[in-house]
Amino acid sequence: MKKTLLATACLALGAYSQTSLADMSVAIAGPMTGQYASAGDQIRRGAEMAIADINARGGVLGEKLKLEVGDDACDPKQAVSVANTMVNRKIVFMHGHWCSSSTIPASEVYNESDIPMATVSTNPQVTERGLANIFRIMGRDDQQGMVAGEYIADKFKGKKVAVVDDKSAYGKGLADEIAKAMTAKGMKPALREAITAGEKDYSGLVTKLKQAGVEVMAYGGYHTEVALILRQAQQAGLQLTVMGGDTLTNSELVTAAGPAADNVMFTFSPDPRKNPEAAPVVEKFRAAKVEPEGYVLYAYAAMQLFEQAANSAKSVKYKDLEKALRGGSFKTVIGDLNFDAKGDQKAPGFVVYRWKGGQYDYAQ
Amino acid sequence: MSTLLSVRNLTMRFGGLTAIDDLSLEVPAGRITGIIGPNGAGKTTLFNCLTGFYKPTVGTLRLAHPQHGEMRLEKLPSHRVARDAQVVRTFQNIRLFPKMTVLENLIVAQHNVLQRASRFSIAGLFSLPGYRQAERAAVARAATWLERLQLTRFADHAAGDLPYGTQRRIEIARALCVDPVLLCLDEPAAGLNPRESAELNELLLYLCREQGVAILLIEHDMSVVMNVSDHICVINYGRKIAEGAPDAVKNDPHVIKAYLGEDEEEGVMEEYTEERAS
Amino acid sequence: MAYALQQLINGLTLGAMYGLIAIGYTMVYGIIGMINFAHGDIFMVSAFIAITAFTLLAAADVTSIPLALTFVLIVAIFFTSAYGWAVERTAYRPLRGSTRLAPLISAIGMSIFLQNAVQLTQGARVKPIPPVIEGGVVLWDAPGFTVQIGWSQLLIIVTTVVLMIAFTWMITQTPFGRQQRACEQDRTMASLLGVNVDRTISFTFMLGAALAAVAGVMVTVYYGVVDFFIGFLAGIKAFTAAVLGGIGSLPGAMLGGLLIGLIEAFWAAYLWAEYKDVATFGILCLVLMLRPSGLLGRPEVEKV
Amino acid sequence: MSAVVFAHHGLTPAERLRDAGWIAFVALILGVPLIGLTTVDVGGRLAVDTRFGLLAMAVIAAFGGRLLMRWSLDHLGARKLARQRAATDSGAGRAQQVVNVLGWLALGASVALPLAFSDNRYVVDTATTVLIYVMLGWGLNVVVGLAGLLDLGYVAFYAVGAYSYALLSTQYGWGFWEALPVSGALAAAFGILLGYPILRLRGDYLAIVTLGFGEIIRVILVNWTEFSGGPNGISSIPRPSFFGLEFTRNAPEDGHSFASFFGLEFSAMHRLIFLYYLILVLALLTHVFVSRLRKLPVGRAWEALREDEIACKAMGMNTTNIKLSAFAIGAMLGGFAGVFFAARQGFISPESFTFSESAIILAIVVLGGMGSQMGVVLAATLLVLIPEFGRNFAEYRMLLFGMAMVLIMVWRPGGLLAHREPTLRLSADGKAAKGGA
Repeated sequence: MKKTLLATACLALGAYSQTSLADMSVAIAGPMTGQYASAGDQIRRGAEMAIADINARGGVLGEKLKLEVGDDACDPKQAVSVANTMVNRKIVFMHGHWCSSSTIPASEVYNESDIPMATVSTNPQVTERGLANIFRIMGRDDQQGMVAGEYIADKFKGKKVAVVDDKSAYGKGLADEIAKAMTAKGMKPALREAITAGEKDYSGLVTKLKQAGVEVMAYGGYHTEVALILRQAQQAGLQLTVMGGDTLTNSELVTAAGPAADNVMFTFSPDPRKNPEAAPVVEKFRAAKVEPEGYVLYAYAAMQLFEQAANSAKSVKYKDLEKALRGGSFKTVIGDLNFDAKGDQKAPGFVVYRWKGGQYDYAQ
Repeated sequence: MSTLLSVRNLTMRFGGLTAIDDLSLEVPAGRITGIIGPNGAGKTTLFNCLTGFYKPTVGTLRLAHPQHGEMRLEKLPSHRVARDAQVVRTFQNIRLFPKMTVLENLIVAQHNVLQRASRFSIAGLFSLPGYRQAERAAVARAATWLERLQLTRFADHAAGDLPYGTQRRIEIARALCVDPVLLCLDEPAAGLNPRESAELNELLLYLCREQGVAILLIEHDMSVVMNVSDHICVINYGRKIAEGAPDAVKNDPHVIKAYLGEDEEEGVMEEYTEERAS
Repeated sequence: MAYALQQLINGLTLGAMYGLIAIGYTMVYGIIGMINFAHGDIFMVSAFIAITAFTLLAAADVTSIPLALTFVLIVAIFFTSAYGWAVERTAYRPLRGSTRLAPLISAIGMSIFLQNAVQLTQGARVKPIPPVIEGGVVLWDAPGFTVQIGWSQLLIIVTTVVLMIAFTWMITQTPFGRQQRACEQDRTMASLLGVNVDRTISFTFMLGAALAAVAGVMVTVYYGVVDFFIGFLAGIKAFTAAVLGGIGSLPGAMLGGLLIGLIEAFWAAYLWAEYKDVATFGILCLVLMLRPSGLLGRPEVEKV
Repeated sequence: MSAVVFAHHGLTPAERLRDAGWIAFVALILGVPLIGLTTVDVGGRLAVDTRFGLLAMAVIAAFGGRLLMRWSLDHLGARKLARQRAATDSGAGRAQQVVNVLGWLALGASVALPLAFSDNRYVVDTATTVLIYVMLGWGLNVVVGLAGLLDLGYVAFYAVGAYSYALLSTQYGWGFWEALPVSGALAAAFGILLGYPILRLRGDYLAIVTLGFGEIIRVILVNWTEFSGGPNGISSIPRPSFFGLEFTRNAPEDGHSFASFFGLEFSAMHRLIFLYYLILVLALLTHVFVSRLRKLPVGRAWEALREDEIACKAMGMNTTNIKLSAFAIGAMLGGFAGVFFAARQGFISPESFTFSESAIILAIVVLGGMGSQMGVVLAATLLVLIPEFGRNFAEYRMLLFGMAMVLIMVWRPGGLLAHREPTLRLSADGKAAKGGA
């Protein structure tokens, strides 16, 4: 029984992975299940819309695009497995992964297999390893940490600021950078703390902040915990302003934190929704009952990036595509994209936002 | 007739309960000593003290080991009692390794010898001649006992699947494979039919007379105890109430009273049933 | 001092929550001797039910808090018990009498299943509701720091203590409790004496699930935010609490929960917050080394 | 299970319908809160949405499914009964023969696999993952399956192996083969470290402490940034080379790469296939090692310990040493698997060493049939392939995985291959085997 099982397994795997595809395949990968599934959801919605639009325009180089979706659940091991699946499906372009810890090992597979990728992972290590196939359409943690840290040092002079992170690669990296930037501007964090993501009770942290007289909390991590901390701070009678990173764009924060969300500030690339060129796309998403927040428009932009690069190179061969991506300048819904030698955006520009009444806008 | 084991002033208390109360007792070498007494008299507790499972509250257990000289059993952990002092026991509620075969059960009993021969498993891993020889010897020894106890045809059966009486015999065979100086049998005849009991008698006499193994025997089946014991010790409430040759003990008024005269200690009875159930 | 008092209150609340889930663990463990790894996820399901119920009430303009709480509790307990029953029936009952590990693996599978079922049917997004009970009492207005206890914190602690007393009473004094203990000690004997073992076990699972439901409602009231992942950590912590207190003992589960809550709160307050899980498990190991059956567990006498 | 099946043998159609109706009713109750009702985010507040159509479909599906299941169970049950009657007690020996033959066939298949799929990254890589789990399963099998010590923190040793290779290679430039034994020894040391304080604990108490140990190791890895890179993990871990030949696109100036040495065109598959064979060899060595150990005194002592600890003591066995040796050997094998994992991934971070990983490895051992080496292979293959196949079902895949775990366990509570082969037989040793099996 085992042999047959093994044999069928191999055959099925082989057959399944060698399906000849009439269309040209592009892929997205991210956490479609697991704790961070809502981010994966945003990516999928953005990419699906983009593919539909591109195909409505007649596809790329005369071929229709087909979207492959890979679920890594933010687990590095699964990420490699997804990468291998995608290689087998002969994808020509990858948008992903989302977690830096998934992007790093998976990118090596894509690199070996000559597949260019556009990622929103913000960990500096993503582009620091000298892989030629990676293009980052988002800023880096060190850049956004610097913006946030300097903003804090400028605007909250004299107030006590705590720097907190959630022990994730992303959160810790960001928090470290914020602390560094603050210290460079002569403002020492009053507290440096870490919490465990996934817990519900942060009253201990809140009490600690209250005791230390902290008014501003710089936070590296995801929105779920920020919402809980804010709620619990309010219950404890602590007025807290939070400064965080790009993950706080998630509107779940507002629903979860309630009115306290108005005290949340974060850094993010200039809002693509404010980009006049993005207006039609934004409208389209809203018509489809999808708020184009967070990573939705990034996924859309990644697909535009591929479309334009392929069209300008008149080829989807790796060498041509890579050259086109590195050399060109692309107009996307998130603004103009062009890349430096490492594959980072040349002008990532981070802006500080503030939530207000369920919408975010540039902070004063 | 030299003394093999001498128990002096043994007392074992569990919280408020005194299971054994100042018990002294001599076990001669090469003889069968029977221990009888009503349920809950402290017989099994005595075994547990002897074999290191319980640490006695007070008292000494001196073993005059034929090779190693005097050993103090109460100071040894249970595995050393079996390994170094070679005092080996069986259990009232049979404790075999049920999923292993009968042969494996008997080989496991020779663990220490084989483990030494396998030299931290290295000689064993590479199947070096020294180890192979030790293994062959162990199997041969097991085969001998299997043959003697008429178990050969069950050798490759899982021990737990066999009938009760057979399991009793396997447990004795397994204990014999440890090469005991003193063999402590806890109700070996319980659950045996008359024919099996008779066979057991024969076996015990063989072990004692031919092999020179001293036997300490807890038994309720009087046909066994009275027929094979050289010497009987009667305990009740953890105390020795009589001692002597089988015939003398049989007629001792204290013993008769202990067995027939008092039936008000329900608490003791309960403890016994619990023990059986576990 | 004021700071310590506030942390004490935090720790007690958290501990009460762990204790509440741990009681469910301990009851199930007591009767069939298995670690019900899906218990944390039952708790998660109940939190989702509570969210839906609260939202329904808000839509129906119910403003009376006691009324709303009672309604939500009843609804959550009803449906969650059904889940408890179904889980036992499908994943554990067929495995009764097999090795100790088979139900454990089945439970882990069940836990994965429930988590993903909720994610699929209710979505991966976090579910928030507006604060149900707001405000609290100021206990001490020390200079520079006010110590206060929220009404919801108070509610949690009181509920937990009341439930623990009620359940202890039920187990020790009622006919059901006697049947339950009979099954716990010797299932064959109990069935020979006319105890319907299957029904008793099912009922125990439903009770455990009902406790998890109460915990789920409390979490929803206190934190206001629920997602499909909350069962995992809560389950592990509650399991730890149950073992620390001596698995099988209801007051032990409570004590274990409170201890873990307090250890976490004070360790994070005065030492390194990031190592608080190390502290929790470290103390668990220490306790078990000294008392291998937990704090209030009956010491296992080595029956020979 | 079978008793349940037979008890319902003579169900009348009406009874069947009533039974299915009952199931449908349960499905309705369970379905109302999760399927029938859901909350959706409407402009920053939740609102309840109803999906009663979906609920009705689920209830109907439950009703139909139950009818179908009963029907097929009755048929299967009847056939099973017939087969049981036909089977005699010679079945056990034959089963073992079949397993042996299948084992050899599986070996043949796994040796041939990369040749058949030499350009298929996915198959080779997935097969490599299967083998890693096989190896982990064999390691844990020593602790849980043979010695009967429930270990829920096995991933800790996997992590120790992975991190020690990662650190030795990135910090001190050690090669794979030098680091392998050192990392294994380190993991074994950790095994003893864990085993020592908890010797007295039994059953579930042991389980929670091992679980805690696994968490402690993970939390330390996350927080001790200077040592382990914290949440960022360790990247750019060197890959093992083929006798000094690297699998790089361009040959180094003073030598050869694998491709240039053999005059092949560079292909990323070379390394993948090499890694596959490497883990295959490691796994086979593990298999030989564990199977031999099982037939040695120490292996039999482990099994005896699992069966009855008190009897072990009464036989003069030092249970402390036996337990520690099981922990140490199990941990060492986990450490080896970890070293290979780090070398294959090139990147490790604490996320790879969570409790769910321990749970999966334990599930492999139990699903396979405690103590059965071939069972581990079968279970590891299943547990890796089910989610992989599930990739087609996207968000349903973990749901199916959980369901499969429950169903397999209920179907075969003793594991897929529950048969235990004796470590030695009387007849095999040339002794008189009168009667025999």
